[in-house]
Amino acid sequence: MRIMNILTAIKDHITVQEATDFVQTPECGGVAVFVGTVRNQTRGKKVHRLFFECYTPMALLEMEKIAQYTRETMGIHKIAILHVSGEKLPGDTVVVIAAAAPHRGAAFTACQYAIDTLKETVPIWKKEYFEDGEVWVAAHP
Amino acid sequence: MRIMNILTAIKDHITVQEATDFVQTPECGGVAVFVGTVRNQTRGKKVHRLFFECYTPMALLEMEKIAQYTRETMGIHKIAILHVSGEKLPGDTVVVIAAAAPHRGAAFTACQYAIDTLKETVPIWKKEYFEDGEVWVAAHP
Amino acid sequence: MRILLFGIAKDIAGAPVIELETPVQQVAALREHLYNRYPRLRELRSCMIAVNKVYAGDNEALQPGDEIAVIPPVSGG
Amino acid sequence: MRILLFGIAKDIAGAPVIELETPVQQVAALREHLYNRYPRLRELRSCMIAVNKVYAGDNEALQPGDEIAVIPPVSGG
Repeated sequence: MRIMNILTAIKDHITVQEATDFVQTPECGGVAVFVGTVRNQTRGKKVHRLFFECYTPMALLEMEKIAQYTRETMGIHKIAILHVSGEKLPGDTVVVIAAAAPHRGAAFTACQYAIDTLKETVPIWKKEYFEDGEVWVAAHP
Repeated sequence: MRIMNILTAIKDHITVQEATDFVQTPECGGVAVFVGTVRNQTRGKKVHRLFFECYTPMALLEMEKIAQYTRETMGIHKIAILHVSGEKLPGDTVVVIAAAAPHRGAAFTACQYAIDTLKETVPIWKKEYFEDGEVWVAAHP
Repeated sequence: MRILLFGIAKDIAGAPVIELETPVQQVAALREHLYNRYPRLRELRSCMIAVNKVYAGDNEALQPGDEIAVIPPVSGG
Repeated sequence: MRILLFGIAKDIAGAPVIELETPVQQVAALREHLYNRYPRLRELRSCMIAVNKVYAGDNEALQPGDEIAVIPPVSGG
């Protein structure tokens, strides 16, 4: 979804550049970005690949809520929240969040809030594939 | 300068991509980035262009000090600090800092520390050109 | 009444969509029904219900035609 | 003794490098000399001296051959 100051997307492939291109404006001197990538190991076990399943329409709504909240309360002007779906390999980029604000402190605060909240509320699920099996991440206590 | 886990550079043109490419490793799930661009106005006055003057050898040393300090004290694995020199236009990217850590909080902390400290200690000077004159930024009280 | 399932909940149910022959009136009742039908859902760290793409509390009423989804612990990012 | 100047300090001195005919022994003495020669340096928010590419305190001694620079308030980033 792309409204004036918010870009949210779930798709196969995302780049840092498209997020920073969207948020950068000549009015905003500071852009904070978070880039999340597939790690190659979890608790010492080698991860061969990952799969991201998304409840896409709800995930986009939750991402928009996060974006709106940061815009309304944290002094940022523009924000982009991008997440991948489908199969991914170690090193691949899976999430990019970019926030632009006149003051860089606001951009950092919003960016960190957005990734923290995304990981708690956005209905996306990650399955890790190891040599000897697979597991839905964080499903069990 | 490019040592194993630190990249510092001062040059005409910098990109977010080269900074994130350098810091991203399969071991680090989180990369925090700061991107600074030329604003098109300062206190209501339209900025036509900017000029960055650098005491380059000392500036690189100060950037390396920042990078080393974040690596030694903040739990990050890799960091890139890039700054431009010369003439720039509103919207141009002038500074990029990217920090990678196993835990995203550390990456954000290091990235914000690095940009805050760069603005205080690195010998680089910005001159703003307006329609009716020019000024070295922050030179006077 | 159709229920969408995702992630590990889909694996536990063995299907991405299930049908409830007897509709339930409330989220709490739906949760009870699901726990009885798929006891392994109780072992999850959490199990939220979304109604029309919004997280729903246990007291929320369910209407015919609602889009209902089972949301196991999320792990995006 | 050569002194490098940058930013507004360069503009005030009218040159990127100046020569001191009589070398000074300490940063404090250099600062006094510069303030007397270019009074407008006193108007700056700060005026640091770097010796061999490191910020130097007023008590630091200056040796022949040191790389000495006048650092007006920085404004990178």
